[in-house]
Amino acid sequence: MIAPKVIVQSDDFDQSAETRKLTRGRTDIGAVATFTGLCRSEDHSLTALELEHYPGMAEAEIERSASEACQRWPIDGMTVIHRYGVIRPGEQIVLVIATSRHRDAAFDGARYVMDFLKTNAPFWKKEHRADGTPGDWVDAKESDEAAKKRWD
Amino acid sequence: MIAPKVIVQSDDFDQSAETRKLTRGRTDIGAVATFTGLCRSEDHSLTALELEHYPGMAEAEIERSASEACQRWPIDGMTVIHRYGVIRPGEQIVLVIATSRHRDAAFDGARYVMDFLKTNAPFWKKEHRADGTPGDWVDAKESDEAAKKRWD
Amino acid sequence: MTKNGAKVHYFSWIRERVGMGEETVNLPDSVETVSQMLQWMQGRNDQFAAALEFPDIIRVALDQQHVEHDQRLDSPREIALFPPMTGG
Amino acid sequence: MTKNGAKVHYFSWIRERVGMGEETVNLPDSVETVSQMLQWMQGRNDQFAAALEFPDIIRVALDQQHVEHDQRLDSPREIALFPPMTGG
Repeated sequence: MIAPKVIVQSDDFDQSAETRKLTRGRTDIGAVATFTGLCRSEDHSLTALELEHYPGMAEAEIERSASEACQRWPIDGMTVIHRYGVIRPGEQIVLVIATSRHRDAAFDGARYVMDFLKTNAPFWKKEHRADGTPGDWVDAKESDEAAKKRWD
Repeated sequence: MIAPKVIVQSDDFDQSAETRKLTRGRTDIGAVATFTGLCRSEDHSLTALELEHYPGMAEAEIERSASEACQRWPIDGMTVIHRYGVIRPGEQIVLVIATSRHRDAAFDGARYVMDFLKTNAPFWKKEHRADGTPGDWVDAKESDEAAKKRWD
Repeated sequence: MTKNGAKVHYFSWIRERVGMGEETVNLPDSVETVSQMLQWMQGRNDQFAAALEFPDIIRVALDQQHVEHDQRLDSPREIALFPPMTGG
Repeated sequence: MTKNGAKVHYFSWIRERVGMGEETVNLPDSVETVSQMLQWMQGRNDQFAAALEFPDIIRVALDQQHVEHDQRLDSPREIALFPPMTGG
């Protein structure tokens, strides 16, 4: 089983560079599934999302999900990067790349990590509002809790 | 409903440039799911795959699957590129990008297109063998036929 | 005689076995379904007999649309015969 | 007295309501479970009472591992209280 690469950082990331690191020089990978999560403006009501995280535990929880995915499916490479700090609409928040010989493992692996990361990784989003009023903390969604259940 | 962008070409494609075209200037997209299919060497027994296609029908069939995905899920943008001709191990064969507000639609849309493209789009792969013997045409897989069924 | 003069395309190992990528074919009036067309083609010569030896696995498109073997031919401008697809 | 001197972290709106990100807390010996700890903290002052008003929704981690509220505390070096997560 491969060891996933997990990074929590404030800097932006380069999806194609990360993909290249997983595929370069290899001829056994047939499938690359990638997910990128972007910051939305909610109809221009937001100027940014501020992401708070629990250093140490954030990495540990993502790593747990990623390792479980790599055990569950024949995954050849996995990279997960999650940002924290102030992120503006249109900017990238999270990246998951899973590579495999076949597409099912790559798709399942990437989606599994996203589903568990959403509810288990200690990150919290606070809204920065365009109208200057104090922003709320984003509420957790029931649908995210439900999404985890599909892997039972 | 958006109109998917479908291209069948012999040239390689640039995944990050295609993603940028779908996301640039937009702040309503929260999720980008991407699938890239690569040529495998099958333990270095192959020097290339040669992809034959049925011009016209190849585009039409991919477009059908992509449009069905865009009807079935709230997808904000979709690009599908499939190559033909001689493709060497490690090189890219197919690209599917689906963008949406939420991750489930993006993941489902991209995977749906791949599942239907595999069995419905008129492409055929012929092996070029490293040992110089005549290569076989790749056999269709039962598992690909079964994969379509999960969307019933 | 509406079925006369249809352009027929062959792909992959069917193309290799019949020895050509396309031709214009005049089908006899007695050929009314896809299945009957495959049967008739098998009888044309040894190459076609070899290419269409197992007609059940042959996929057929009429005017670039997948069809079942029990489909009526009507008057397609374009017919295509090919093995199961392996793209993606 | 093993529970004494645990570092407690607060995140998101819990951090805002209690007015600090972390502190070192000496828990009384009578506090044996996560649930009892939340109850005890609620009684510390008005800010904690407001932050932990609905204890059922508060998530707790002991030494960076998610735990249920009926979990025994034992002697964690690090305790964290936070609302449901909204990353990704």
